[in-house]
Amino acid sequence: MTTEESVRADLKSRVTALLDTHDPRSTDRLEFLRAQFDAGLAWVHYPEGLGGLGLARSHQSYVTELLSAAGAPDNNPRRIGIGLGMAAPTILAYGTAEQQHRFLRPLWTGEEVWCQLFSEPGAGSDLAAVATRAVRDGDTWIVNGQKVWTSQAHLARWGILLARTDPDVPKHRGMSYFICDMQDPGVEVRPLRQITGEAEFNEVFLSEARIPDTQRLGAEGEGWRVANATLMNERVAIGGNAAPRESGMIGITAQTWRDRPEVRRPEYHDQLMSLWVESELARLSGTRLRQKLAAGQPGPEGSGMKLTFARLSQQISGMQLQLLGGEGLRYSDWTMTRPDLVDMTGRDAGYRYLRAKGNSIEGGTSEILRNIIAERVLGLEPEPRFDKDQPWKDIPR
Amino acid sequence: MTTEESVRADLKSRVTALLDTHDPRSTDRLEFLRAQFDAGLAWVHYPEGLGGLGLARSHQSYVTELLSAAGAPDNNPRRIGIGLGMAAPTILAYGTAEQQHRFLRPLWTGEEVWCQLFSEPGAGSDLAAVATRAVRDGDTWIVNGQKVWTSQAHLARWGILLARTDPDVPKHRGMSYFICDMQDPGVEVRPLRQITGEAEFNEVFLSEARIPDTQRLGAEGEGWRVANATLMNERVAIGGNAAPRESGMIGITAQTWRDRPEVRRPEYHDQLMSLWVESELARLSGTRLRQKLAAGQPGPEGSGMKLTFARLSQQISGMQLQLLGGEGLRYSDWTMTRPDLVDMTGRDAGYRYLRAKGNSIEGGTSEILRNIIAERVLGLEPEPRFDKDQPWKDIPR
Amino acid sequence: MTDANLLYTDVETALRESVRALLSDQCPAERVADCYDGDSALATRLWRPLAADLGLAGLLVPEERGGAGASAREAAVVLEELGRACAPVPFLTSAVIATRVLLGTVENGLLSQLAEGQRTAALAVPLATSPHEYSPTVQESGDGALTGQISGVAGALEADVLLVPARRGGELALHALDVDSVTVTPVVSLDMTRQLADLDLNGATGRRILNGGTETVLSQALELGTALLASEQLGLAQWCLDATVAYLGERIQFGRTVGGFQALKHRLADLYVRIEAARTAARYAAGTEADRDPDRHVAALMASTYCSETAVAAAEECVQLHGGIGMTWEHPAHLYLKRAQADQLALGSPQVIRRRLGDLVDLPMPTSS
Amino acid sequence: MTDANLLYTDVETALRESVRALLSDQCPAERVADCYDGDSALATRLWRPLAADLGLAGLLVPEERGGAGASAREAAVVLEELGRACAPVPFLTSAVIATRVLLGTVENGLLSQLAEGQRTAALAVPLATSPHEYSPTVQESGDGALTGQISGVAGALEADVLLVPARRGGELALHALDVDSVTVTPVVSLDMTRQLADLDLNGATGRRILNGGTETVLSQALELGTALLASEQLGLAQWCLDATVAYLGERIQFGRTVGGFQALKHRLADLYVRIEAARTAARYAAGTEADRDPDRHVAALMASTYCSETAVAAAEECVQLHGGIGMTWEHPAHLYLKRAQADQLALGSPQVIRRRLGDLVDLPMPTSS
Repeated sequence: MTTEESVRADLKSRVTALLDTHDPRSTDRLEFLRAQFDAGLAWVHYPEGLGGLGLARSHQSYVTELLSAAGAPDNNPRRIGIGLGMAAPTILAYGTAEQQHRFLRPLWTGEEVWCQLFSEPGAGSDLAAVATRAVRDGDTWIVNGQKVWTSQAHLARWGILLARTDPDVPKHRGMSYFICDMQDPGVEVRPLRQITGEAEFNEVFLSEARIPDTQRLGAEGEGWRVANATLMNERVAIGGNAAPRESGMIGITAQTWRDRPEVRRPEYHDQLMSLWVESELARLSGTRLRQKLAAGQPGPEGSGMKLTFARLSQQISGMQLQLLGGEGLRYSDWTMTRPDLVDMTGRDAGYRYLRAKGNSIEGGTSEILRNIIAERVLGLEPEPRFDKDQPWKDIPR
Repeated sequence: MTTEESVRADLKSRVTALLDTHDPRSTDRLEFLRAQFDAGLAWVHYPEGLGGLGLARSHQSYVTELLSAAGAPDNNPRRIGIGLGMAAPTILAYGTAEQQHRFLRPLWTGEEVWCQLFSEPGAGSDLAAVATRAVRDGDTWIVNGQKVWTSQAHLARWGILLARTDPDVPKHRGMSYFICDMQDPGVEVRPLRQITGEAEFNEVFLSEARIPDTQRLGAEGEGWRVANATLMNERVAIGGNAAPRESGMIGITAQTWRDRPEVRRPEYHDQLMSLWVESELARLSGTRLRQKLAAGQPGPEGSGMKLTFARLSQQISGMQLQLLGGEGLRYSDWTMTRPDLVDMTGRDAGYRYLRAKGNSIEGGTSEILRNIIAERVLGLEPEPRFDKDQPWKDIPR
Repeated sequence: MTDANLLYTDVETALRESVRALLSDQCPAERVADCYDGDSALATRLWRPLAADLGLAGLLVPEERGGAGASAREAAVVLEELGRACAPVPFLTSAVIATRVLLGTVENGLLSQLAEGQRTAALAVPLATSPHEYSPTVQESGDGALTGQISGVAGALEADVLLVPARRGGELALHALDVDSVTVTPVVSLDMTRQLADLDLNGATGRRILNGGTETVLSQALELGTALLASEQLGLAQWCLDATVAYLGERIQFGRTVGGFQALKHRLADLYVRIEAARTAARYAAGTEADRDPDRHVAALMASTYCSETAVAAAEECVQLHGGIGMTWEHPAHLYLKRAQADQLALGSPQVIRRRLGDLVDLPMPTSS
Repeated sequence: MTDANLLYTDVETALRESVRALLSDQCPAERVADCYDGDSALATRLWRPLAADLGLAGLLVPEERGGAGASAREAAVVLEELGRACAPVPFLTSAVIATRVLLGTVENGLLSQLAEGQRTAALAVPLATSPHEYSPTVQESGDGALTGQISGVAGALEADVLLVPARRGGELALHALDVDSVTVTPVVSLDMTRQLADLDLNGATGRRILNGGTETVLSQALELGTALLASEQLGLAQWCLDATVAYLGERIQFGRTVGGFQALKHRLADLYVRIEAARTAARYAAGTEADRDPDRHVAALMASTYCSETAVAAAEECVQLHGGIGMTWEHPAHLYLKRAQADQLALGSPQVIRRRLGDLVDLPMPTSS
């Protein structure tokens, strides 16, 4: 038996044991998820005792397959994406043992939703410009400031927070990273309505919010390094899934073309096909990226894929409006709602067009991504920096 | 009689007097041109004694009209464009009386062709980086260096030359401006073959070339200011003439579409029409610019028009190749020739495609023009400059 | 065909200033955004001072028919300002298109009421109709009753009178109907500053105001709408550029004003160049229309296609270069993006217009291959 | 349809290295430029070591028919390197297209001569022919004599044998002709590194090597050419990006390296992203072809349209961002621009290819409207 086979055999027996003691048909969802975590079958690449077995990440898909075949519940990963994708790996990398044991289990089961408190009105692309201040008061930090673009803040139990703890040193060196209790009376969450009419995000106002020092992640002043680890995980998460041809935006437009001969005009055809080809190549580039990762050749393609995704989703949704003509002048609903998740393909063409405008801003603007590619991939000279060595308090803003 | 009318009456009588004494049918071409110059009818906005009458520039067209109707020769203005457009106004603005009297008349009649010795291999967009050195030796300057992109150098009697006379001061302050004798033994002109196969331009090598100090234009160290006056005149010259609809590149492509039904494919139509509209708007924008100038509202549109012209000539010539398909794979002639003038529309599609690539480089790259628009028109922050206050000799290059 | 004055006359500049002064006072962006939440108070409040006090409603009506006797040039300048303010008023629909329709009839009474701003009208065709592709959906029965639906009509919600083209046998005629005789259903629109409505005519009757030549009058009115909508798009694009340049000149990231980053500077320079070409297009369309120049048909289509795409590009750059704040409801950028996109779909998409232009200038789309 | 390996295998990488080593040694850009002045010595000198010594001529021929039995994947890697060096050799025309034609026949003798690099062949169709739009121009008379002209054929000047499709009545057959029996007139070509020739057949006779199914064999061979030309275009684009990045990293203006100016950085970043997508396209086309995957037809067209436009864009940026030096004969950029533009016209323009792709994926161009 190869190592691979023996690992699989072992995993299979663990899954069987879990299912034997917790029949999915009769077990409460949360109880099942907790048991799965405790059996090390939540994320097998995490350490034992923290929901994993210390195996390679790639083995998880086998476990998920087996559980799914047995009708086991899942932890609704899209709903708790920030916790899974950003908070958890950061806690694993920088958290104390106490922090790991306290936070990871309810994070994974979805009992506790997480949000991310990084961006500020004055710190967007320049995230290291965060001005939210945390001042030490004995064993507690007193936090004042404003965060923005916080999805799920209104549902969240905890937030990962980047705050300035030392304004007298250069900006990258004076930040620390905290776990913020979203139920603290100093934390106020307000919906942030956006261009589509809905409020997918929030603003979070911190007024004398209190955070015990035991909820600091990483050393004082090391916040930038910890935050970068978080963001690295965010980027890895993008484009991770294989999808069939004509998934997403292009599929909608292609189907419109097929189903509705009256919208077909020769003057649209070449553009339709260009976008079709680019969409298909973007999809296949995802496959190529996964093949590279599997072959142990991690590459810088992630930034490029996000750039392309944003551009295509904007161009295709724009073209769809053109195709629809008068129908494109109608909108589904401007009422301010607070959706838990974005549904890019479920609503009308106008909604997709508007929402897609955010794709080149959220999670790193296209401009910042081009800088990254130019500097880190192509090795071109970095932007001149005037703020790097100045104390933060002296930088113009 | 209004002033305008009396000016016209006066001009008419001067033209009549010139024609009476120099019948174009029987007068030698050069003799006629010299007489026209001496009559102040060469460029009426120049001072009396220097080929003009000190009138407004706008009156010249009336003179030209009258002379042209009488069958008078012209001075082949395209052939001596650098002299007329760049050297002459600079000599007028910065030259001594002796220089003006020595150079302007043969310049205008075309007896002496001029070329421009500004660009260098290391000083393209950054023209103020010229490294050609001029060292004073008594009443003479000894010049060493290399110039490039010099059209008509092989025909020219004189060149306007920008050279560094003081390397110890910041770069913009250490240059001087000279009139260089192209027949000096230290001046070597070599054809510079370009992408089209022909050598429209030259390289000029200066090796111990000697220039008397009497041929300096403007004060020592003032070369940058003088050169800017020269370049300003170059920019004004661009886009000065009204042309009918479908002039230039788009006319060729439109005619191909009309004349040759076999090249028409629906997938090309929208692009053809977009380029047609843009070409027509570029043409009308020239009209608008002329209307603004006539109304005394000089604007910054010149840079924008050159940007647009370059882009359109490149896009249209590229589209033409697509339309022609297999025919576009053929080229007229790769033999190295030395044309006196560029003929953008006379040769084959491949030639136009290749030659048009230079339109976004020569006379200010499109990148530099965008900088100019962003900074001078939109008022956005200038590029950070690291070389401005350093002595030229200490700047990296 | 190039004699048209492509600049702004002093009269036009004075008109612009008075419109801009009124709008900057009475049409703040926060109130415009209320249109999206069903509050149309602003639209109602704005129209009277514009239409009657400034006399914009009668701009295109000759003096002998009760108007100001101005030309398309002045109307274009007004539309630049309305675009700049994203103002929710029925100037284009009533004072341009419906007025132009009535000028093709002998309806002097209604025309002068429109010109004075007493009443407001709308041509009952879908906003997306391109001037050369209109096909009527209302039938007139023997007794003059009109039946049919017209979807996505702009200006109908603000109108007192609807001008309805209806077919009877092979003939197209035009009817003026009181808006109350028609079922008008508001549409949740992509651009709520020019909200659409669906019309249902269920045996309504009005007055027949035009018989022969209705097609010609309609296509002239829609072409005029196309030509002048370009100026609205120009004004909109200019606002987007100005707002973006101003914001980037203030916004600091990485210790520098963001407007100093060269990649953004170059994009804004390109946008500036594009907007200047759009200005040429819009002025040429207005000027040739005012002069009844035979090139006005080409001019209208050029302006339509070019200004449509320029306005969308400007609004998209405006949102993108504002970053996150440009995606929010509280910043006005979204109003302009929605208006630009809706304007682009109005009166024919750029591609549809370019195809038509090809026919006009003897560069036809091949009919088959 | 997504099982194709989109990476480079170790074998492919080793092959690339040996081809690159040979080309960097024997194919310097200055010599390539000599092609434009009528000096084809380089082409002749290069082909033997590539074809015979490295065995590239037989790459696509199965071992049992005298070749190396490799697949389209390896041929694609070779083409990347040939594109990168702008090498003037008949690999695409002889070792890919003509070879693929012969693989559809029982011509083992000629095939193995080709595979060994002893002889070189060319399919006598215009280079601009797209795989689905071929129409023959040569007629076969009753006595087997061939008459007609074929213009703009690539590879004919280097060929010993011409494969000529000819019509006889309603049937298309393929003939192998000794090149000496045909009048071959060199064409001054936009891309002299793949110089064209016009062929005139005036009663020439050869051997008929295929009767039924000629259309199918031709379209398969041209489709393979399309699929693999994409890799040449990829290699060409990559050279352009690399050369530009290197130059801008050294070139100093305004006291800074030009590559530090953000507007240029962003353009190069976009170009990089585009080239990576082109790599996906080229690898997918080669991989599906190698696997006989039913998606190979779609893959070939996608790669063709995308890599064509990417190569032209890369060559254009290369010239522009080199500034003046990029416009000179002494810098190699012009070789790549001409090759990229000619490659784009070869085997169908991007628009023609996209239209065909629409048919394949059920997104048809409307036939009339």
